[in-house]
Amino acid sequence: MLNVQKIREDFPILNQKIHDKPLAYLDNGSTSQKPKVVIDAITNYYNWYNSNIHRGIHTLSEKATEAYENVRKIVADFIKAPDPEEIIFTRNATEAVNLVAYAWGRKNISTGDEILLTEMEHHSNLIPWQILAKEKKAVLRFIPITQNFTLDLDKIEDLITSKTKLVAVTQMSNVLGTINPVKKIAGLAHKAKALFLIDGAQGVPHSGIDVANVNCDFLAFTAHKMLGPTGVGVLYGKKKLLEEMDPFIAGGSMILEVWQDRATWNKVPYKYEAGTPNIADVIAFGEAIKYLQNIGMENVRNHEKELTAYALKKLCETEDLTIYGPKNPELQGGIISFNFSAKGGSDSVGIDIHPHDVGTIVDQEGVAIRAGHHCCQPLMRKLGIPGTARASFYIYNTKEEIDQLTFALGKVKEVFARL
Amino acid sequence: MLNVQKIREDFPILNQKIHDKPLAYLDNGSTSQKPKVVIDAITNYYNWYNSNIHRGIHTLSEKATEAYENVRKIVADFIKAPDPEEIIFTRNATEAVNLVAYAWGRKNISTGDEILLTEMEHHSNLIPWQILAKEKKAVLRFIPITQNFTLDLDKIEDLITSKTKLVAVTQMSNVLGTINPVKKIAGLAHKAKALFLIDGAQGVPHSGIDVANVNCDFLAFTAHKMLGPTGVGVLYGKKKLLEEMDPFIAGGSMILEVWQDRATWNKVPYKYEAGTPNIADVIAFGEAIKYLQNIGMENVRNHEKELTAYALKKLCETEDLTIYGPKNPELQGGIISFNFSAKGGSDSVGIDIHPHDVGTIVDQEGVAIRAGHHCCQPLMRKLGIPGTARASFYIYNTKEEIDQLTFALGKVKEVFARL
Amino acid sequence: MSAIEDLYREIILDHYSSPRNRGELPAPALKIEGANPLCGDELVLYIEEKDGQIKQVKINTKGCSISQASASLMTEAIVGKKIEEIQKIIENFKDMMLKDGSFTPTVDLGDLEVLEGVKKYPVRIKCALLAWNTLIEGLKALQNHKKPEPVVME
Amino acid sequence: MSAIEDLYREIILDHYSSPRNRGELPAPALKIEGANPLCGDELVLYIEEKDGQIKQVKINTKGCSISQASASLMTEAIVGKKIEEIQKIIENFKDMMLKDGSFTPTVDLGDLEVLEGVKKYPVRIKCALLAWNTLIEGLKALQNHKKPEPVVME
Ligand SMILES: Cc1ncc(COP(=O)(O)O)c(C=O)c1O
Ligand SMILES: Cc1ncc(COP(=O)(O)O)c(C=O)c1O
Repeated sequence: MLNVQKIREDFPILNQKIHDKPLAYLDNGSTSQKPKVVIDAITNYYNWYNSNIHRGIHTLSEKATEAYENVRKIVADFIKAPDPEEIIFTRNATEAVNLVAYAWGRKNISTGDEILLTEMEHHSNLIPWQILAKEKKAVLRFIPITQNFTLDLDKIEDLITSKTKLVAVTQMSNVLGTINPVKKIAGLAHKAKALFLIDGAQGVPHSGIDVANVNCDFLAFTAHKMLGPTGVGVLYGKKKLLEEMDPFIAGGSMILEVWQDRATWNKVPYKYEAGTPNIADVIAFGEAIKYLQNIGMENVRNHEKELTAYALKKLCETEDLTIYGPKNPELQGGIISFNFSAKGGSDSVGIDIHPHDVGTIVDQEGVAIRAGHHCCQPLMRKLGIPGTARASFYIYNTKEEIDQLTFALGKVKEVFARL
Repeated sequence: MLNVQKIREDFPILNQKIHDKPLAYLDNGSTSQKPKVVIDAITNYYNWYNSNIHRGIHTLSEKATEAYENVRKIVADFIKAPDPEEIIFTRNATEAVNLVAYAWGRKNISTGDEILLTEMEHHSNLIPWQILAKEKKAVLRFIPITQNFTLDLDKIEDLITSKTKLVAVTQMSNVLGTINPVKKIAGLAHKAKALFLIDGAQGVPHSGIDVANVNCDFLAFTAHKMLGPTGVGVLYGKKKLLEEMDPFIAGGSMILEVWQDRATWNKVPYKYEAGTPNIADVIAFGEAIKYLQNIGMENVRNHEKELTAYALKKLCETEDLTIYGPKNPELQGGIISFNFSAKGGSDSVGIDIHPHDVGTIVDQEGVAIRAGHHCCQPLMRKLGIPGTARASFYIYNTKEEIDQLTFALGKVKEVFARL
Repeated sequence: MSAIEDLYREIILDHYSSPRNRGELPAPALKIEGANPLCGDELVLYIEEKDGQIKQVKINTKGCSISQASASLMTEAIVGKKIEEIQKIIENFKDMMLKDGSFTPTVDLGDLEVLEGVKKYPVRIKCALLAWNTLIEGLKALQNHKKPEPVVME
Repeated sequence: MSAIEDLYREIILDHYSSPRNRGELPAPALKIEGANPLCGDELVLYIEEKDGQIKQVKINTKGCSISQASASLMTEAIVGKKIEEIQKIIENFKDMMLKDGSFTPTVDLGDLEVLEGVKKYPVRIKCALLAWNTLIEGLKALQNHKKPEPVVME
């Protein structure tokens, strides 16, 4: 198991008070905190070898280029990508999905084609496909969720047809915590000759992934949710696909030869990395991955399972609380969404205490959770609620912090009990 | 004048040896170094209030949101934009230009329309327009350069016609150092009812800009060339234009209401900032601008004028050296491109010592310059050379460093004198 | 009083649990929608005006306690009042919610003053403002004799 | 010897200033182009083969001293040799330039060994490799009796 106390020493931010209470940071689904090694990597870069890459032939530039390119190898190793050149650095997961929607989608999707998503997709894995579908007169379909908040696998086979060109599914729901059977869906997609994209923004940080084994065609994820800095995302794509696609963002570094009226493209991955990349943060992201590898992704997952089991038990004991999710640590990551009801509240929103009220009150108790639609408005509509309160865990969280959450939820009830 | 010695204390990286020689960092055209306040802003963010923005209602999220949004005001103030909501954060200048090419261009450019560029544009302000022109069957035209390496203003009036929909010009050439009369060109563009975009990647860091006075419609620039971190660019656009344009990258945060099949867009600037932005680096960029404002952009420009005058004198004294640029500190920023010839070399490339050989040898003397085509291949083709060696200055550079450069150039001659 | 009690005053909770003037009005009363999509708050406001006076107000709201209570308190504050008076109340209310520093009203805001506690929670201010921004647009529409556009806050 | 003199050995400068086997060969000799567009290095290589032996080689190059010297040295190293021998030279040369650690050739590389100094300048290695990568593709084209594609290095 993890030595959480030791891990916490690496995260200076956790050791602070919010409204005079110790901070319980349970908003890891939004973004994770960063260990010292990651922050130091940034400082170290700027203090010793900051320079533009791929361009200079002086010493600093060589060092920076080597460090930056080395992270491609680290990332490839982490997700078991066969070739570091299959790793493209973007700003975030959102841009990675957009890259596919523009560079692959504009070329390969046409009238009547279908793109299959799920009812639990984050806006970042939905809106790019809406825009593409609208432009190309293609159709979006959605794998529904069951009563149990898991994907309705029985429906998938009917929904994937010969018209389906792409299946794009989140590895783990950022609202429900549900972990989806991506390998199985990959098989179904490929049987229908559709490509398979995984939104790994939540899944990769908490369970890792083996893209070779899952056999996905694209994987999008984001550094800031996995101990890395803001401003770095990753698109993994199979080499052959990346080679066939058109460029997306164009400019310096992504070209080979340029004339006034035309240009030829650099090889993958440079073809997709126009302009000066986020060098410092990519380098720091390498440290984040090494930190996770040192801990071991299995240990990360096990720690979160334990926290999730504990939190589910505690929250189920709390009166008047509805949990949206499988309520089973085997089927869900460290994310728990819930709504809170209390006697006498207005029921016009389908719940009794609005998640924003919950969020504001628990913050007064030092507990950081997120409240709202979590960029999943269609899912909220399906569930008939305006939003949820969401607690989400990572390697540095403790059972005591979950106790602090349930204590704070008691305060919420107290406030509204005055009704 | 600047107190350069004091400024240098703020840049720890400058105080190091390269190949046992003191580093003379003269590659500021590629990227600038960062003062301690900028690096500290990043560390401080991650150590105290790292959190996702616009989404949480807990304390850390509020702090992060406020700090991030405050930089919009700082940037607006710096470039004299009337409204902070006209400031969009991108990854770099390249992405900012692409944003316009996609979101404005796809909607407003059609068959036969013309886009007017210059012969000295960086690939980042060329390739996006090539791709757009190809897609829309539009035509690119180019303002030529004179013998004096300045824009041939006499030709502009013929080149701007009723077909011209956009004029896109660099504020300062990253090869020649030439400072272009953007205000004048803005007037000519607007007279023809064309929009005017400025690539301020080089100009803004060294002379600042007043967008209200210049009256440009769009301005793209990049933080890493102006003391800021990598991973942040800016697109300024006039509010009305930004409101009319379609979104570019789509996903979380840029929406208002989302259904499975459609969505409505958030207001400007959020409409163009999908997904988690580069929060830490945007905040640090605010410190970079404040640092520049403290110095005063006029002082920055004057210091560079002095260095440029000195360097031009020294380089002109150096035998066999060709300088590509106005050779006049009033007309050029702190960028000097040159090629070096020596007896006996092969003349098959039109020059005698290849810039890469120059770069490698001066690096051994601790001098960091850039050698190559500087992402301006069409300009190189026009000049009939494969590339140049380029020295470029910033606030922390000294005349001694220029002496170090000329000394190192002596070494280049020595090496090749053995021919 | 703890900060949180200052926000969730009893009067706010009371308006949240028993909202006043809930319901609809038939045409020709003005009907206008407002939404805060990022929060999920929504409302429909009905105003019946005669001779520059607001005769009746009804509102249907969905959302957090602050947005609902603010809407309910607003209906009480404006019903029966002349539009000029209402404009002053709106002005004062917005100043109270948005201006830095301490605030002295130029009209009697009555129970509305309990909403000042929201000021300490910047992200919640727009919850309190939704009904008011909708009202502002509604009054404009009345003045211009136009069909009002829905109000969408970011 | 200083590091820079180790890179710019006299023999390299000599081949740079007086490139060997410069020129063209008429058809049916094989013609293949190579480029390193990011550096601006370009070359055209001509090979005349008969019975598995390289009879003549000519090359026209543009670029830095390292790329030009490497091309010139290469022509000297392969002219008159059997293709199998050349394959061994290529293998050894690439090992010398790309493998970490110290290197012991399995064939006599002759003057080519002066290019080992480039190894300390990672960004310059591709300058030294351009001619060789072009040669590799040229030999493949000869073997497969195909028209060769230009070689473009990144
Ligand atoms: C004139 C000019 N435009 C655009 C750019 C592109 O900037 P970035 O690489 O930050 O996108 C640069 C710098 O490389 C430049 O010098
Ligand atoms: C499932 C999922 N997909 C995509 C994203 C988008 O990630 P980013 O904001 O880093 O682009 C998120 C996080 O917000 C997410 O939870």
